[in-house]
Amino acid sequence: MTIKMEMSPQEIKQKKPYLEWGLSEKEYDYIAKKLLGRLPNYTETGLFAVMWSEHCSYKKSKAVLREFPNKNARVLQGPGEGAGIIDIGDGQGIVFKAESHNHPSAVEPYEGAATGVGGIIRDIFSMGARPIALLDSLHFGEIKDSRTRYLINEVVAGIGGYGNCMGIPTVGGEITFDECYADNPLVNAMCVGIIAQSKMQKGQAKGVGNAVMYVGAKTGRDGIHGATFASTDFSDERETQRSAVQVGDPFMEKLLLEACLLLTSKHQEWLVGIQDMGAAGLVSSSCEMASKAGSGMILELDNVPQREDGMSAYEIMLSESQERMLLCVRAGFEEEVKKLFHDFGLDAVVIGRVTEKKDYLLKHHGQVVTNIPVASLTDDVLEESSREKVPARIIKRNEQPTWHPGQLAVGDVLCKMLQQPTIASKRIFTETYDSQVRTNTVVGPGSDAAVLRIRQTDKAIALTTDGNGRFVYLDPFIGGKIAVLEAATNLVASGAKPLAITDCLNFGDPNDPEVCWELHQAVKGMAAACRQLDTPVISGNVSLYNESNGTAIFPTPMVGMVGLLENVRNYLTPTVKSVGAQLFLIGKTGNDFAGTEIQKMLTGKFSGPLNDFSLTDEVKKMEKLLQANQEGLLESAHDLSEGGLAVALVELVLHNQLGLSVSVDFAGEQLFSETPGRFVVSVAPQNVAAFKKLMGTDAVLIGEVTSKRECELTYQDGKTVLNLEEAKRLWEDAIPCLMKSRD
Amino acid sequence: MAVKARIFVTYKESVFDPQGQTITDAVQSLGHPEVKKVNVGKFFDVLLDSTTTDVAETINEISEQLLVNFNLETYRYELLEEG
Amino acid sequence: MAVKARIFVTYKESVFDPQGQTITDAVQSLGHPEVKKVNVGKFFDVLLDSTTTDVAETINEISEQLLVNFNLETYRYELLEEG
Amino acid sequence: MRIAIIVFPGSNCDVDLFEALHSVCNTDAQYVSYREKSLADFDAVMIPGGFSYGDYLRCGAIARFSNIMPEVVKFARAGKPVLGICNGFQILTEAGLLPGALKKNNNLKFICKTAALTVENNATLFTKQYHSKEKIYLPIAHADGSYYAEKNVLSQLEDQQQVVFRYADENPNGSLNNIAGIINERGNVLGMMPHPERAVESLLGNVDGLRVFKSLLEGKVRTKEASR
Ligand SMILES: Nc1ncnc2c1ncn2[C@@H]1O[C@H](COP(=O)(O)OP(=O)(O)O)[C@@H](O)[C@H]1O
Ligand SMILES: [Mg+2]
Repeated sequence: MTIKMEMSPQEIKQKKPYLEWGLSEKEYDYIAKKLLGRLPNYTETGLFAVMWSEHCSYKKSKAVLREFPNKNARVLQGPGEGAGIIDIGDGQGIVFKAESHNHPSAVEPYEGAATGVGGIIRDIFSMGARPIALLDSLHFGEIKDSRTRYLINEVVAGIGGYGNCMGIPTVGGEITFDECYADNPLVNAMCVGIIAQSKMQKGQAKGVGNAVMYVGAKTGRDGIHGATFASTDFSDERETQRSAVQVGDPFMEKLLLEACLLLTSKHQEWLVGIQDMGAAGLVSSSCEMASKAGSGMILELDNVPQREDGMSAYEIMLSESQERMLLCVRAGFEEEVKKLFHDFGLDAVVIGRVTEKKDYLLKHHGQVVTNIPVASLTDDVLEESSREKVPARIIKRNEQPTWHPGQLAVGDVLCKMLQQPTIASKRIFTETYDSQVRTNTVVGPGSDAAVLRIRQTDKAIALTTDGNGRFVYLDPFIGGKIAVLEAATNLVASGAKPLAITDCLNFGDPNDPEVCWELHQAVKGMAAACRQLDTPVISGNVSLYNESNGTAIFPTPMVGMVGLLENVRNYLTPTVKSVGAQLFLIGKTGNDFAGTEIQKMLTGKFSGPLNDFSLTDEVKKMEKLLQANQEGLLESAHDLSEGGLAVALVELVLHNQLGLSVSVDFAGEQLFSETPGRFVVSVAPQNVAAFKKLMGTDAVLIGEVTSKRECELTYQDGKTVLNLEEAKRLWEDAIPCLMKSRD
Repeated sequence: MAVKARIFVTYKESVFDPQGQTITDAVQSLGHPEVKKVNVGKFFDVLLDSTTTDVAETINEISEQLLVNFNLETYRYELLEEG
Repeated sequence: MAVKARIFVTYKESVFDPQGQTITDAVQSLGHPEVKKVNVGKFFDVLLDSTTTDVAETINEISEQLLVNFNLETYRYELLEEG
Repeated sequence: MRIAIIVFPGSNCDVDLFEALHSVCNTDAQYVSYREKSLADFDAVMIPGGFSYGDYLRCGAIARFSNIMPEVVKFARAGKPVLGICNGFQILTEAGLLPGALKKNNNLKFICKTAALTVENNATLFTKQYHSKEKIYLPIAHADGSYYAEKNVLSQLEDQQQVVFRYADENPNGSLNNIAGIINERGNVLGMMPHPERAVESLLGNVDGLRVFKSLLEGKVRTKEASR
């Protein structure tokens, strides 16, 4: 990997090595002619290539992201920093962001997933916040070959390996399976932190003469061009990509976390700004810190702590070694900061200074190796307006007849449904995550949303991630609305008012106009839902080029949503509590079979148009339900998702010894319809009158909780009695059994 | 008679070994400044039955399929005498 | 010139090694019935500086103090040639 | 009672233990850094769970060489109470204050779940408030919790009622004799893999661990949470 003889600027112009690094000829020419007025040298070309990659610059997605609402009275920090911050009152804020690590995880699943978690944690504590929870949204191929099993085992182990060691509980997330993710699994991680509003930090380097300090692990040659690697389609020539693999060191990160939080909470007067070194390492963190403050910067690369010998300037700047942070420290406090980090056994070194001229100046072995305007790396990126085209499958879609399951043996179908990996118990995975450390986890994995109490207050937050590929694939706009709505219903079902979201937009190759159309439509749908719900998008991440050997994944936006419970005691779970409690279905059930689990189970694919719905109505319904809960009318609540009402009902009694007797006024097949925005709640008999009055026609009585361990289901065209112990066993054993089988 | 082989697996040179670093620090602070570096590796002792026609082939196959992660690691092996 | 030693650490005979068992099963099911057993161990490559007067003493000391847990494990070491 | 909570680099259940002692049991608990060299003024020492030194060599192997450990040993030898939870248990075995060792779980994975236990010995400083053979439920969260000791050590542990907690129903990790927690001969040093500090508040769904602390604090405490 060592490049002993670097090409001269002339050679670069002729041999165009930048094409391989993801920079186009047009961009190169623009840089040389318009931005610099000369040919960039080797190091400079490398810096441009990585900073102008989609991963760092969002040049292809920026315009689309502007559709998202990102402000309201609660937003303390929107997009543009390490993470967003939302006000929860009492001078406190919740800090959160999600990040994808799809490509690294496809290549090296354990370390890819682990370093994804490590990276998102750094984003949170770089804001000055104490990380308190992790979530992960994972999408894999069907569990039918050893490669997929290996990917699943390793990704799950990597997530647990990092989070457990850090002492940050992994409290929620999701795992779904579909063949489209076989070669390109999605690994999205979200981290949530808490902060006193007076301690909020920014990633900025301002004040001429202030020090730029490097803290944490030493720099090695790991992950050179990781950012561009994440931004290009990759095929089977993985061999050449292997240098992009980084190894996580959670112990180092734990030390870094504690040291940084000591600095940000107790010694704010020493600190001007702080940012983590994530994608594109030192170059992106340093030039972004300078750019945000409108400053210039000079760095002495010889001072950068190095793990390997003979690293070039290019390698030092582009390395993606993990567990490193960059600080801007007020001149005169360098020694204090050094001492603080040394006490944790960490390196802290002055590597540069803030300068007046807005230039980015790098020196290595006594020579100037880079001298370019800061803004040329960060602000002058050529934004690309993308051509959009409606995919053929969407145009043809409306000509297809609407698919119906037809008359079903409901009991048998339900038993099979409970064994679909996307629906079946994920306990064998979530059990490997420490979900309780920090002892705030009121509701952990396995519920609609996780609930964490906020110490020293009566409050709690609820957290969920929901990625939705199948609906977005069929109709990106409506699918985008559903993705956000689904997250909101999960929070409401937990008793929380939705506050704000983060997202990971996992899409295919943006050079494909069809992918661009999908992205744009999905974002529009998500934005519409966010506006209606008043849940601004306060942070997020875009992951494009999710395809392998030319096939794109389902366009899969992941929504990470945070909600608030004013009183933690109001939290709800799906599990019903008492015999005789009345069951209500909230929301109308339609013939929504396109994109459902039943469609996949019976036909092997997803097809057909989605039915649109009114966001205004959904929001009203959710507000009423929250009110019912605040008035203490609900014993349990569960939102309906994969598998519709049939599956949701079984889920009410998986964790107790009770049974259900239910009767609905629609056909058996509709028990599996996945009309969005529905809930099933249980209400104690004495509260039924008040509940009905409040909910009006939105709530329909469908049955009650019984003491007999079975689920009795009556529908228009039949009746089924399901043995719940048997159902539970099928649901529990499905994934362990698939994971154990051999090819 | 059976054949025994030992497969040594180590991180590639360029890959960071956080364990080795932490152990090095611990050894040094225990009063052994003469120890410059500790690296960690693992080994697999593989017992093959005597009918194995091509020992090298088996060893290479199981290493490549299962025992070694080529993203991060390399391996070599040696045949052990019968113990 | 520096000295390099490799310290091999294994579970004692009496200690069940779940990893070895799992790997043995996996190797066999991958189509290698000729593999009778796989045992797993770890090794530490220790780089000592040339001034070290008594290499054996250092090795034994750091093994006994830190690298080996005698409740479970045993060790032996060999000196490696300079690479 | 003043309780020292020893904090090593990588400890991460220190806060949970502090909150259990301080907020729930209203006890004077203090964090004590691994660098300190004195435990004077403390009445009990607790070593919390977590990943000291990343668990990079063996769990607890590096932590036991910190400055504070000779003090912990002295403290234990003086007959004063010492409790090690999870990583704390591992550190106590590495330091030789408790016999045996903790191996990787049999399924080779980290396991976080609620385990059923029986209280085998309720005549200790830490278990007085449980009934003999009482079945309780405590969270476990570890990758290396499979207790191992040589035969003669095991039989001594059994003969002298040094096994304090045993897994009931199911052995989650392969521990010999289903051991989940043991005490030293003298009866003042307890090591346990389950986390009592995670089970002290009904809000979090379990208060079975509270009596470990209450036993030690002996009725002298007022607690905010009534036991179940
Ligand atoms: N899909 C998105 N929606 C909203 N904000 C986004 C989105 N993608 C990126 N952002 C914001 O753009 C900024 C840069 O993101 P990113 O490059 O992913 O951060 P990092 O440098 O930490 O990896 C962040 O503030 C992020 O929150
Ligand atoms: Mg749900």
